[in-house]
Amino acid sequence: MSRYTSITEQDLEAMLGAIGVGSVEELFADIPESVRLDREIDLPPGLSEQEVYEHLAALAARNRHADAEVGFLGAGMYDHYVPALIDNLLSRSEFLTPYTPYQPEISQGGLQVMFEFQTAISELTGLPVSNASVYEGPSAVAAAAYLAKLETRRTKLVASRGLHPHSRAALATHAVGYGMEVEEVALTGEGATDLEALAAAVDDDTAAVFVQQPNFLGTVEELGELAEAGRRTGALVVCAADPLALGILKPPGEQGVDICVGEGQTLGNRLDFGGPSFGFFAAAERFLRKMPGRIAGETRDVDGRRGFVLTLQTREQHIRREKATHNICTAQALNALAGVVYLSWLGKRGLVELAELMLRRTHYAREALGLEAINPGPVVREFAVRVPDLDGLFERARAERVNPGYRLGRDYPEYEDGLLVAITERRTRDDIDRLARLVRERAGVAA
Amino acid sequence: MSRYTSITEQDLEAMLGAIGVGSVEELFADIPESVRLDREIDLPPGLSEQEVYEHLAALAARNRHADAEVGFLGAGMYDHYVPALIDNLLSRSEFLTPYTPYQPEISQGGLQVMFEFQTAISELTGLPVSNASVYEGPSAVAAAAYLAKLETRRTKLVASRGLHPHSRAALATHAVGYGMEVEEVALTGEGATDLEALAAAVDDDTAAVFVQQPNFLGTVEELGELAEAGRRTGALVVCAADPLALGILKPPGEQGVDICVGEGQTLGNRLDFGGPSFGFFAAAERFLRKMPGRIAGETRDVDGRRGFVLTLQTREQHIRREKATHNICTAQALNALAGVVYLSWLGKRGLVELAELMLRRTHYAREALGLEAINPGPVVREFAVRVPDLDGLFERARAERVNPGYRLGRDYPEYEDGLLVAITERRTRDDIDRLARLVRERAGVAA
Amino acid sequence: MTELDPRARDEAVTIFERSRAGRRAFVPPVTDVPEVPVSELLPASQLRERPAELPEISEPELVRHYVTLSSKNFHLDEGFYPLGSCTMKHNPKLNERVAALPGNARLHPLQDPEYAQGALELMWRLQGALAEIAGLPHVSLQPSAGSHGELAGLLLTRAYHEERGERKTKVLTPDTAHGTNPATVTMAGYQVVKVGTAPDGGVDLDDLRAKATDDVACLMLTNPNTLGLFDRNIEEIARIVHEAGATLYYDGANLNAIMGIARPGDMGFDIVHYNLHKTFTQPHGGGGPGAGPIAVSDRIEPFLPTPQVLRRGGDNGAGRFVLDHDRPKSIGKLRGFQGNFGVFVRSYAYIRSLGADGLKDASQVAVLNANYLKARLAEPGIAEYLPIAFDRTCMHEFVLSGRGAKEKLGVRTLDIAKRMLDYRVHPPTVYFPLLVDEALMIEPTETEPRERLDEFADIVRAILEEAAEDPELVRNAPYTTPVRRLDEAAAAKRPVVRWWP
Amino acid sequence: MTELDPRARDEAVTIFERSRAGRRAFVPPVTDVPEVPVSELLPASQLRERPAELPEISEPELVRHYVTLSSKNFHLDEGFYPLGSCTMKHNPKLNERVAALPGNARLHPLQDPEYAQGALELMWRLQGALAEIAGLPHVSLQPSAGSHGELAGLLLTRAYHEERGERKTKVLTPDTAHGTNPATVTMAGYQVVKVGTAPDGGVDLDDLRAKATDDVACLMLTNPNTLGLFDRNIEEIARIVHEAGATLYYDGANLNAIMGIARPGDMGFDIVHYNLHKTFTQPHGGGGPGAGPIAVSDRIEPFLPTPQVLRRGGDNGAGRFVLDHDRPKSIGKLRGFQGNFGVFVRSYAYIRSLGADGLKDASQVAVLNANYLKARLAEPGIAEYLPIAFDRTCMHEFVLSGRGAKEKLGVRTLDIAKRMLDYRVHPPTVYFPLLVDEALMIEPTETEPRERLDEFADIVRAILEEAAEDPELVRNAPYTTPVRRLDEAAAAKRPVVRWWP
Ligand SMILES: Cc1ncc(COP(=O)(O)O)c(C=O)c1O
Ligand SMILES: Cc1ncc(COP(=O)(O)O)c(C=O)c1O
Repeated sequence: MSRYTSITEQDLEAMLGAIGVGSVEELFADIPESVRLDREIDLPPGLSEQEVYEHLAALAARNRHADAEVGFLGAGMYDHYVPALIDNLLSRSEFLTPYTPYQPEISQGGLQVMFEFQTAISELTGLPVSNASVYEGPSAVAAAAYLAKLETRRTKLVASRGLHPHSRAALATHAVGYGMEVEEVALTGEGATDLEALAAAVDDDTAAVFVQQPNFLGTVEELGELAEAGRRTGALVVCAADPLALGILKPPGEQGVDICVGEGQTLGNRLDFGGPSFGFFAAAERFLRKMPGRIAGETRDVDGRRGFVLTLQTREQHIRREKATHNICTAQALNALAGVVYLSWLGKRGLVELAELMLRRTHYAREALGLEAINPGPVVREFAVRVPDLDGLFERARAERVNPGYRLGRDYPEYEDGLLVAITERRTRDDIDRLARLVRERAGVAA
Repeated sequence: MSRYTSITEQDLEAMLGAIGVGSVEELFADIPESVRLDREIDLPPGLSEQEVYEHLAALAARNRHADAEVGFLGAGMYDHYVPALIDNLLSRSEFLTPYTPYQPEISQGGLQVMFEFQTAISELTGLPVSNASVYEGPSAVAAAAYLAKLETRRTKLVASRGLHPHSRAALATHAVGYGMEVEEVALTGEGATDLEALAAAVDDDTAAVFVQQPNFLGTVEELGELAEAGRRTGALVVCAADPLALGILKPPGEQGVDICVGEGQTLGNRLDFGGPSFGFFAAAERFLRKMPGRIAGETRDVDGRRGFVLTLQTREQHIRREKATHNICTAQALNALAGVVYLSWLGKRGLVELAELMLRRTHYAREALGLEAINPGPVVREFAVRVPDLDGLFERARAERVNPGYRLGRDYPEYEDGLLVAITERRTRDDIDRLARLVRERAGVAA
Repeated sequence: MTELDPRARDEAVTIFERSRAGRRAFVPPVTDVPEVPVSELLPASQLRERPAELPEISEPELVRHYVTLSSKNFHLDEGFYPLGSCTMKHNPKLNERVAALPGNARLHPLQDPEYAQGALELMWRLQGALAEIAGLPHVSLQPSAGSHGELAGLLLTRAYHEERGERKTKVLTPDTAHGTNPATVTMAGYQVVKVGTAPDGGVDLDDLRAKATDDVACLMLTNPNTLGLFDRNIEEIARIVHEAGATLYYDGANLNAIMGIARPGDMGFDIVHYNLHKTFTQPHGGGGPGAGPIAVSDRIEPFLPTPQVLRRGGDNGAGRFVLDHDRPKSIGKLRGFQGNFGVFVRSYAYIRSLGADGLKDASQVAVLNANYLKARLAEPGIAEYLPIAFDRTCMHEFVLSGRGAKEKLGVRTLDIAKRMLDYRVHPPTVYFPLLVDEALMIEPTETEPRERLDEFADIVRAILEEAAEDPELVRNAPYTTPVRRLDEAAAAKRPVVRWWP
Repeated sequence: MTELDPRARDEAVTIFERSRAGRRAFVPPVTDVPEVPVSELLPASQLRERPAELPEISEPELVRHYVTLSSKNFHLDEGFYPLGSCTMKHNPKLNERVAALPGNARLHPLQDPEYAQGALELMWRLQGALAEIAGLPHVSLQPSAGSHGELAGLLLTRAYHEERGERKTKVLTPDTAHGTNPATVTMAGYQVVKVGTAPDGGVDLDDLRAKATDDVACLMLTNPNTLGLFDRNIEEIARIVHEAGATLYYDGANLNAIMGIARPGDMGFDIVHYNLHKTFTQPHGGGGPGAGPIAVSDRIEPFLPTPQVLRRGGDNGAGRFVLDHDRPKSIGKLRGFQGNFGVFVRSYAYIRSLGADGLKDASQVAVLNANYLKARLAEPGIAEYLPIAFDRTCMHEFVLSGRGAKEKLGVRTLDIAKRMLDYRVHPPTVYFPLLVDEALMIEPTETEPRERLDEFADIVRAILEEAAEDPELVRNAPYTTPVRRLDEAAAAKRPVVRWWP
């Protein structure tokens, strides 16, 4: 018997008797002999808790994590401080272990959290309706494309090259299924979406236009202008946004954006080598009945008491099946909980203070590095520079446990020497000055 | 306003109004000017959560903890694996944050845990009554002396030199208050309590005799014989025991011991640089009304339902004041919870399996080291050896992050070259072989 | 009652309504760089005019708000949760501990693989274990949940056919299929064709033969199916599907029945998804996160998403683990980064905890528990009202019909479910699968002791007795929950989906 | 009610009663050494004959048992907890995080100080902060709780007098003193002499003068005292005590009122204990752990327990931290190792979080909250029944008398407290201090928002109204708790203190 099961010899005998069979094997009689596995699966035997722990601790020790270096790596996920109360709340069985709240009477905790989450996302994005989470950032972008398809019946998607490379990749992957095509819009020499090119790309068959705020290089886009150009022919305008940056940036919903999606990791979620985090999905009122995923709604019980339920379920796969607005079922409820707790922790003023701290440090850092900026305009938390000896910088930096950032080369051949540098509240001025020193210390040359 | 308080400007105004004063300062008018502090206290200003975390993480990083070395250090606290479910349960606000359960109707969780804890301790010690915890091991020994004083009105305490040095020290410290004196009984050449010396030390004024099982050197004592000698003149026999070792050792309660106390760290508690852990205190039935500390008892509510309360409170300081059987108030409830959860996790068979694993590895280790044993007789989890080049061994071992154990010299000048080596389920045969290699590799001599 | 319980009528209050201007739980770190005015750093056009209306609350009250909310949830660590198709098995606390190790939890997804060897090795080992369990050699861990895995599966199917120059437009799904199956078909650009169910609960082979035309790309199946029955004709089904040139897709939601006993790959499935949040103990979190890795056969492998985790170099510990982005035939990325790594850690810890023998034992006990509970619920006093839908040995779950209770007692499955809430057990999945009238789909899982199963049977009996005596009692349940039955129609009619100031 | 709530009469079941032979949550690691029979390794005389009857249970059910038990506790993260003298302030989650860092939680107490510099530095810094807060220069962190600190204080007093060749036999405690004070006096070998309370709630100076004879070793005082009142005559008290050659001991349970405002050392106290589990946010844990460090003046310093944490070497970061065992005049050790280090970590984190300004603010708000709640409870409709015991500006707490309610409404303080349970707030400390008839001792703490105070006042009013209308309702409360009033007399008469098979 394993430590997770409870059937004793006595139990077994009594249970087989009640079932009316002589052995557990008989219960599997329906499985044809020919497809039965005639051997043990080839995996090591089970281990004690202590041994599993030690094995996994040894593996984890071979990763250089964000506390083990001074990292300027961002590019979609960021090293933010997650307050201790989030760990505590998320470890509570009451939040950690229930299924999706199909029985609202015994799930008011989870449902109210969803409702609060939707409220917070709506506040950040400036759009009145939000769902309770989708998987993560790039697949949220792909989900927006599907809504655009359902809404417009058109087949073309126009995406700024400022959209995260993973979002563009996910869009392309999904578009094949949707029967759509993606056209990319280049960036200007200043690292912003080329407004004219975008206007030119949008045509009558364009279902949606995708931009990102700030864009992948960190540039604060002129969102209003892009949205105006985007929706000229009736396409939906989709903005992928960093929710923390929205603390000080004008909400997409106030600038003609129809759908705002994004990656929620920055809101109280761990780095976790890329997941799980959550994606958010907010939209204008008219899309409410075409939204993907769970939505919590407020209502009353038979005694007139306020309560929350999963609502508009006729959009969803379990009711609508092949006519559903999306196939998503399990989403990211626990991660979204972290998100709304984090936002409540920051609070109205704290979000602004945090974003302003990042903003100032980011501009300070760009100056301190003294390198040619790929995007010299306004940035909030990240910026791109050209580094003459990128390999050398990495070598020097790695030796003293500094991670200079993300190399743009793989995703942007045009920025082969490009480095994307991210700043969070965890990167102090001292950290930044240290990176600047490393930049100045060309290989073999004393600073 | 700090992040832990909630009084806004508006609140303040309204509250001062309701109180009828003009300022907060007025509320302190009763404090004479002459004893008011006329400056700020000299402490740094408050820090953000992130900054506090970083500061404490930097401090913690300067400690070499049990996962950062292969340690054979025991001598009272041991590096056992604590299962993850204990962390999870102890982090629950429901267990972590309540006060002592003075209102039983809303404290049944904590009270039932105490009752279960008492049951488990009673099972281990073979004594029918246990309290709900005392501070820790050595002060539990001192508490037993106080009970002996109340019971016998005698003034002499006889303590084996096999009792933990900290227990002997605490006994001496407390004895001054009790108006008692401590006489020490030597160990034999084999590291066990000298039975004859003990018998000789016990006289008509002896209130209690203290032995430890296994003793500080790890020796399994002949407890029955010691108890018999100890109680000859009516003294109480007190045994300090390692509760894990009691998994396979004959219970003190079956060998004429009146009171069994001990350090509970080994039962699911962290090392924590020495605390908090818990002490346990179990005794024969006749001492029930003289026990120190909280005791949970079973009863019924007005509807006839089973429930638990703090019982026999007339022993305690809050009722009995200067006539109380002890002054203890806040004890170690959360640590005792870890203890009973740990014992339930191990279970009836698991405790035996774990103790047997330690037993076998301990004997294996003593042989593998190939050194002269100070206590060559039976041991369970720890043993003492003489190391010809103790300094050299420490130097070699430290360099490869091995901690060979506890040096006996400070507490036992007679074992100046003595090393106390502890084995737990976390020290594998490989670890032991490694220590043996280090022992063989005399400084400068290749193995 | 209200008199005795003065808090019984307390209303829910959102965190936003608890806000009071000026309070805070967060204090920012010191600003150590010049305090340049924001207006100098950001263009006026992109400056937020009013701060977002987030709550202002101190830490103590923030904690209380969410702790108190949490206690309104029923959860797995509280009691029995036989929610069919969801595999609500115990979530070991060990898994949370290892997932939280800084080397895992604080590892950036774009860390140079050279400095993430532990993480990549864990993924590689998990891939290997999953491949062995399903009997299909190639695994991608990337999909975020089961339905994401389904989508991946159909995109792979499309890529496979396209490479062969075949154009297929339809996907077959049984009428017992889970809703995500048909929903995915549409999203993947195919047309759904339903296949019927035979009297024994398996796929109707004649119907399948008729519909397996050569414009069919795939048959999506779960086996055991959503009735909890193993399809005895699985080999024949595979033959038919493959003859039509279609792929056979395995919805792994029910894999918990057959680990170490039979393998989808050996049955002829081409593509499998796993629900790590079901079979492999990732906690459900109230609706995620999960992970839906997929395993495929050799012919599908070239199309797997990027990146793939590979080992380069010798077996003898000298190997290095790499992320392979260079996959020319790949369908590309389904999402960002490498998937839900935190979930992988938990599931890998679970697989290593159980091992080969433990996994098989888990499936055996899951099936034993289900059949035992089925037997208990087939006793007189219950079976008249809640007959088993398909009376065969079940696998890890089974489906009852509430038809009898509806007709004889005037209480519907929904009422019975709601009354269970008062007994502090979670109701089964209800009204699914669709082809069973008033369905109750019951999956006890292997981690329940016999006492819990007996207790559940007793509860069902007690509720039916209550219904016989006083159907209104059951029809108006629950009574003891934080709220009672909620008006879902009103919620959908005039949706209130956020709080407004 | 029972009909609607079928679980209402469920009985408590202990973990032992859940045991079933053969189940297990623990699996041992592999035995990698020879499996020598136990009988060859241990003497027959010391071999256990039967295994201890510990529960046999699987992990899932073990978790459920304790999670379910936990939910029967009222706790600080659930609601208002104005338990007088206990300082139930918010317990920051940050403190738990830093205490759990492996460098703290997994550090062996006998680790060579060279490899424990971080821990020793933390202790040293905490000592410094506590010294500054109390205004006394020397700190020992060793005592395990307040009462342990008291004992240390009296043993220090004895050592001090003995060294001077003075024999003292008595210790004075006010009649308002907490029970641990007199209990400690006896344990420390002194005789208790009670000092009366003046009409203003402070120490009766005449009585003190009369009793401060030269066989008095010490006066133990808390200031503000247990009535929540600051003793305005503290300087005179100190003078009288010191003139008698006695020490003045400060019971620090009420330190939360005066941090950064006034310091015991400056008032003339010689020895102070702190309750880190009150003032400095160590969670109470349902009855511990705590820690009761002490601070002393120069003349007491030589006698402090061993070991002391000292810094050797320069201020400029070059210093090393050591454990000093070499203290010839020391009273010795009070307990094992260095004290409750895990508690020190939490309290140090708290002190650094608040800083000088924050600590002062905490005390100010604690006093503000108390006076505000006192004012709210002095309103008509309440004050007639629950008059304030000593009508002065209070400090961080205050004491009401339930005399009015008993006489006019026929409900006792106990009844009011029990009815509060139905309102989901924790009752105040009741029947203490002893000199107030039917006392209710109320300490809101600084971490409560005004709404909670108002709500509590409303609850008190509502209960008094209920009592006026139907005293039986209040006398039979509570109704909504996991159990109702328990028979404590029966429990004490025929004690059942463990479960028997
Ligand atoms: C049979 C079946 N298929 C697919 C799914 C979808 O899985 P997921 O929720 O992980 O997307 C479920 C989930 O309930 C299921 O039960
Ligand atoms: C005034 C007073 N003194 C002393 C104590 C004893 O402190 P501890 O419980 O830490 O031993 C208390 C605890 O309630 C108290 O309130």
